[in-house]
Amino acid sequence: MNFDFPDELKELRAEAKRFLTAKCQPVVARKILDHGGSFDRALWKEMAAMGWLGASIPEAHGGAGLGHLAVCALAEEIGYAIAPVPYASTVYLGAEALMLYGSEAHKAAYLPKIASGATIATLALAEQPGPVVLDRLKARFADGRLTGAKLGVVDGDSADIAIVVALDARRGASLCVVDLKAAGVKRETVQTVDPTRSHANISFENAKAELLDGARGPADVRRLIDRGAVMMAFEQVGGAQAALDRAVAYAKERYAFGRPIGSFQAIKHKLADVYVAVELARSNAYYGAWALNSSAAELPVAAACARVSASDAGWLATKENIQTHGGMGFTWEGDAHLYYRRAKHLGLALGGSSEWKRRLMGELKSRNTSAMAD
Amino acid sequence: MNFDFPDELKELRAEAKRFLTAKCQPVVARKILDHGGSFDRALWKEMAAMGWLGASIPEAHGGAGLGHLAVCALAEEIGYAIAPVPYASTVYLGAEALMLYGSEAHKAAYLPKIASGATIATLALAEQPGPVVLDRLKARFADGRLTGAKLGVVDGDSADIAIVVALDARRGASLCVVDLKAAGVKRETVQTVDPTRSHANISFENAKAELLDGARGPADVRRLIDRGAVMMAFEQVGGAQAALDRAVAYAKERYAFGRPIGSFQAIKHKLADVYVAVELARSNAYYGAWALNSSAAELPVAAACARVSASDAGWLATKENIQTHGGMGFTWEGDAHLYYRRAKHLGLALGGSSEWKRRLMGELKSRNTSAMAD
Amino acid sequence: MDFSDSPDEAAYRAKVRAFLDANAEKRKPGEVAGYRRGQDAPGAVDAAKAFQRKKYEAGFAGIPWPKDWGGQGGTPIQQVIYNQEEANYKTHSNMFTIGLGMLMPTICTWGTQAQREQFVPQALRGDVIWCQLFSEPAGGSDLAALRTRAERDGDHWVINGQKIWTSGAHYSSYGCIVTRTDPTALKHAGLTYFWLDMKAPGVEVRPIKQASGAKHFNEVFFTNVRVHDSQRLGGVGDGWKVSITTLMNERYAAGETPGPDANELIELARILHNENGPLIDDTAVQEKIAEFYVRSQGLRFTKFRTMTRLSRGGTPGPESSIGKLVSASKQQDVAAYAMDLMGAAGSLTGADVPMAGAFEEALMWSPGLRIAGGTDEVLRNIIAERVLGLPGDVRLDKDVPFNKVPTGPKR
Amino acid sequence: MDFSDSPDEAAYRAKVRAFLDANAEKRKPGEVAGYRRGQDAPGAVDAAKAFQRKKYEAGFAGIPWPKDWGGQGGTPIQQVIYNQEEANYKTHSNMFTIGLGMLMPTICTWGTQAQREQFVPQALRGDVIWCQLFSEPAGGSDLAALRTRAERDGDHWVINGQKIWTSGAHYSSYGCIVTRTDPTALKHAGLTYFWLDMKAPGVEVRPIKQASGAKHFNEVFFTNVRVHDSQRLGGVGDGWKVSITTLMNERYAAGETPGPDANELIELARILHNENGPLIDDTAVQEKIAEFYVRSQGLRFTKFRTMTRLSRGGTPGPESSIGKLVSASKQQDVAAYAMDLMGAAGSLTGADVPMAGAFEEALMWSPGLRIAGGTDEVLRNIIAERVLGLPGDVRLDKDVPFNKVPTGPKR
Repeated sequence: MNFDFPDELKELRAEAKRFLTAKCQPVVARKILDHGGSFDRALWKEMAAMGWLGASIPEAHGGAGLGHLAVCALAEEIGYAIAPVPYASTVYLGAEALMLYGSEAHKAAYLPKIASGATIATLALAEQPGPVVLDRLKARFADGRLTGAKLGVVDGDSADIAIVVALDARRGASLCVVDLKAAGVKRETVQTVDPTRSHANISFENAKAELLDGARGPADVRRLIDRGAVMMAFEQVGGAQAALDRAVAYAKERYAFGRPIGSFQAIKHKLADVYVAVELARSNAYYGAWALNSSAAELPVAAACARVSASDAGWLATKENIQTHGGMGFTWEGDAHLYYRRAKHLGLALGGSSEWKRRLMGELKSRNTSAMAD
Repeated sequence: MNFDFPDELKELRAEAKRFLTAKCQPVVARKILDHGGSFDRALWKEMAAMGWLGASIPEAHGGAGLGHLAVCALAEEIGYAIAPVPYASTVYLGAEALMLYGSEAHKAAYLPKIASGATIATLALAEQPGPVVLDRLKARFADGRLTGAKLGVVDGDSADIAIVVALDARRGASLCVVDLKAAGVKRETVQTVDPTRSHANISFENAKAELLDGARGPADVRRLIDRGAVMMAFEQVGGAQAALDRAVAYAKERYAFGRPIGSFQAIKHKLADVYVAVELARSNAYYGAWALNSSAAELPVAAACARVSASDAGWLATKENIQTHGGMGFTWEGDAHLYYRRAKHLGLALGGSSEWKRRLMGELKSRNTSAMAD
Repeated sequence: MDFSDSPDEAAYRAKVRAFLDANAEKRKPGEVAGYRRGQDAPGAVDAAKAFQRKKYEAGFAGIPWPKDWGGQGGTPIQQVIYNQEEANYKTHSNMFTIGLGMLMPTICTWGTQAQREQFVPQALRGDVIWCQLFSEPAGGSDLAALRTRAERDGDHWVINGQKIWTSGAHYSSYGCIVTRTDPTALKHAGLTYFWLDMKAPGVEVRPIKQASGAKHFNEVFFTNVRVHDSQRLGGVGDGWKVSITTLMNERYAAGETPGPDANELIELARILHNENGPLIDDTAVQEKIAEFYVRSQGLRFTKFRTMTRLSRGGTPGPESSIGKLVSASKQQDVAAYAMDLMGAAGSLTGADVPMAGAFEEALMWSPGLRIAGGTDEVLRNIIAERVLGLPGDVRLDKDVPFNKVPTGPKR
Repeated sequence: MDFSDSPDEAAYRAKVRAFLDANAEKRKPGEVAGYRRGQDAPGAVDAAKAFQRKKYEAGFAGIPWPKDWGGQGGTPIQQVIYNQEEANYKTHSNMFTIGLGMLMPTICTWGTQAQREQFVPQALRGDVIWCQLFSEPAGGSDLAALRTRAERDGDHWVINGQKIWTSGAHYSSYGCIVTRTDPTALKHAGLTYFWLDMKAPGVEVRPIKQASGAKHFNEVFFTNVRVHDSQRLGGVGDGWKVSITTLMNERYAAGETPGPDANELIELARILHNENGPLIDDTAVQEKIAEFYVRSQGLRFTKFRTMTRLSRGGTPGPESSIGKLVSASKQQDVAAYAMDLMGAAGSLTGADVPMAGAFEEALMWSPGLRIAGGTDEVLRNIIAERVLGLPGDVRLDKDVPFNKVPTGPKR
């Protein structure tokens, strides 16, 4: 039994924490909130320089070749720091899609630039509010051209390329890569509950696009989403942990009725429940990381558990952090709402909990009894 | 606005409380638990003598003619006292079915005996575990004969007559009345989580039965169940209130760490939440009572809200009453489990909360928007 | 048991509707009322004042107050009927809630005849708006821990300190303030209550931007603000007692905050689809909405029970805390669930998203509902202690002079 | 990061399986393990003792204990592997949990060499069973509030009082007891710890019938029970410190209680039908089961993380409270939900109902899980204070002599 990160990745995580504690206090996210600007370019450059953007990209393609567990370790700290950077879009989804399904030419063209920070990538999936039904998407890919419209694409305004989920006549739901500066692509920045992460609606009108040939239908699209969800779960857990830590710190120093508010069971039991939720989420994320890293058949189940657990923990931790802070938690100047906004954004970005619970049960109900009795 | 019981029914309820406080402490239910005997016959006789069994039965049929609101008022107190008597089966369901759908002859034959306590009635509905699907019942009524088997009929071992839900070739789900001492009827006492209320499996083999002619299909059967559910909701609310009252009393007198345990927020906030659940359930029950009493078209919605709310409150209040009592709450000698058992029994007797929530939404989704904007 | 108005109540309601139809804009069907929606729009304060004047002239201001307070001598149930009806129109009467609902009753109870005559009529007419200066940064749920000092200087008092969460301070003419006049006395004993002119020298109002981005509240700073001793309400050291009068009246004043609920979820679930059709046909969605619906109905009928008590001359007790406690969290949960159903596109905000963005707005205001006017935790304490009679918590701040109560590293 | 055993661990696991296959009955697939199921059957105690002897002889007793305690000098992870495997068999090793898991470590820590040699080997061999006499009617969560007196009489102590919730007292040969030797000392200071013979004159064991109907616990009454001063463990007045040794070891000993879970709900939902088919295809049911499943998986992998720490030589900390806190309520909720799905027939009990009545059984034992071995409330306190470092509650019982601590009307 060795259900933990290897020591070198623990060291990487500790380094990341040191770096982000120094360079990415909540004031960095607040800058985007108050002044716009899509993301923090200085931070992004430093992340590139440290090899974070290419953590999962093989050295042959300009990456650091640290593997997916390294991305998970970094994601947790990025989540803790609510860093306003397109890391999830670029690394968990963009680079991942190219590595999984891109041709050698695609890999050679894009991965080094992603690793160096020159290219920001994202995934464009949803077309309307509601659960995404892959085989009913309206975006169409044919003959190297893409037509369709995508809603609320994360980092859509700053990304250079998008991996777009579109229907191909032969394969059904497929992935294609599109240069977002190409003709026929229009984007419009849109507002969301988390203004520290930019979003855009993007329309494609006969835009040039290339199929990621390795993805042969909806199951492969799902696999990409599952893998991305595991990495994102670590970011969510990190954010939940940060909210918990801030609530605990405040509860220790804020006094009411002559005692720290953290000595009242109403507060301490609430925070104990948050701690439990965060730990369960972290454990589920670890399982996801194992499935991701070992390409295990359990990935769909592991990803769904990780995502549902992380989304729930993120929501609980960030809303009760506001509540613990009382009035101050509800001011613009206080940071509590930054965590709340981010948690909700991440909890929706790859689909809501209700979608994922259904998917989980779809997997489980097809298992036979004996396989489950573990 | 007069959303309350009329004064004379408040007086009736106060009288009922006085009577049951004197005559029906939990020790009465415990007698059945420890020694069996189906129900407390002495108590039942006194209830008959006070006119409770015929509260909703018109005077013309030997009842007290007090109406359904009176039954609701009494039900709350019977629930509070966890009285081990077949009141729900006989009054909310048996008498109700006969009054709603029976012929004059049926009414004349059964209602006076029900009112006097001579006849115990019940409803036989479920045939297997799971939600009851009326048009898939296997019990068949034809030519004055009934064949089928019913599972876990409440008071099935002590009842004299049963209103049996069975399929009739022409009407579909229908109601027929059966003398349980008749040939072809077999009953077997079965155990449930609430041994203070007796249950039986009953099989009918070509047993003599009479159709309640007024019930012309599943909608009418549903109407009976809805009406019964409202009255039962009051019994559930009464039980929940009793559990809350006991938890509060214990929390005031039990000391730990030099203080009453009720001074700890872990306990006081838990009990505040129970109070809120009980009050919401009571309010929903009131709405149900209004719909029941005025035969309003809102009955299905009102009954579902009342039942879901009361089942949830009963479960919450009784399980947290055990928790508040700590170790003592978990002994056979302590009374806390009696409330817990009863609450679960009542919460299942007319179907679980999940069934009722679906039914509620079935009603709501067919409403149009404007009707809902109240 | 019935819902219908009595003949008198029905007649009153008809009168109210006629007045509102003539003087206010009705909300369209399906349009969701939001928390103070539109209150920040230019001209909203003037419009609110003008409407209050019309209410006054039509006899709908101070409905249940005695006539010698300048009220209508009506019944509490008439006030409830009026409020129910006005809730269907786009008005901003909540700007007057604190003044009329909480402060004028305090002035009528503790002030002089002259003060009553000076302030009440102009408040009823909508000429002036009042604000309540109670909360402080170091206070929060522990209201009596306030530190704003008032020091005697001849016939005057000199006020220094800071208040926070003052609703409407930026458009208020007057305010009522509780101050600490003796820090060496016990916490609740060293307080004194005044009214003051918000335009007096030394009063500085700074808006607080809420997490939602709106600015309904303020910080108010006091630097050597002089108030005459005649502005004192109640005796020196009686400030807590006077505040209680104000806060008791909060229960009458506090309404439920409007916002999206189960019905709006049903509408949303009709619009959204999964592979099997509209989400309203999905049983998982149905079950969740049913749970919200049952809770909302429970609240609705609990309010009817309270109204019935009012209509019989009773008063609303601490059990009215149920409404705020349940509905605040419910709004937050409804908002979160709606966004969950909208999935990846659910975080979008603005008028173009389903239900004109009402759910996303509610996500951001609802955390405040759980805090303002008594946190969830304070409300549970109130229910446990005042309704269930459970014992209070151990108090470390009761038997020592205020300036000896532990305050921790953060003040 | 992987789940697999290291080669050493795999070899050990194989050895364990071979032993268990040869000496115990494996649970059938789909058969639900229940809380102490079958422990009351005739002959169960003798069978448990015989099996413990086999474990001892095969080298599976006291696995991680040092050899000079009579243990195997193995690793904590070996113990975990053994426990994991044994959980798939029908054994009653939990009868030895208290003696071997908690009391022998206490004796080894605080007792003499002679005591260690006298008791430990016979306990490991399964010759005797031990019980722990801590809880009292007036104690509950406030363990140190115990009142059972021990008064000195020459070389002896005379014990009078009552203990409660003593697991297995009826089949135990010996027990460890904490007593109050000085009621005028501070609450935690006036306690002294002894071992005693459960057959000594004046010891009376009365079974407690639990709400579920089972009788796993006892009240134990002490009437002038004489113990020799040599039976004392630790100094006079050191009883609390010694008890802490016992309780710290509870964390190692406490496992999760087996019972029906998400997988059993899935099986149930395959059997039950509504008008559209099996409930497993109903999305409302799916969503609910998914929530339980996610929670169970979270617990499972949290345990794996703890095991990993153990396997690297760490110790389980107070964070292991998560397991019991979450799983106790989960069992209660799973049971209630399963019965809800079964509907009107859901209250039936016994072997004929779906899943052989496991859900209905769990409904009745699960409330006890939330109480025994630390209530939900105590566990949340432990997490808040010892893991999160939040401050303790205000204590009224710390600085006064025990006999002056308020006890209320009920003792």
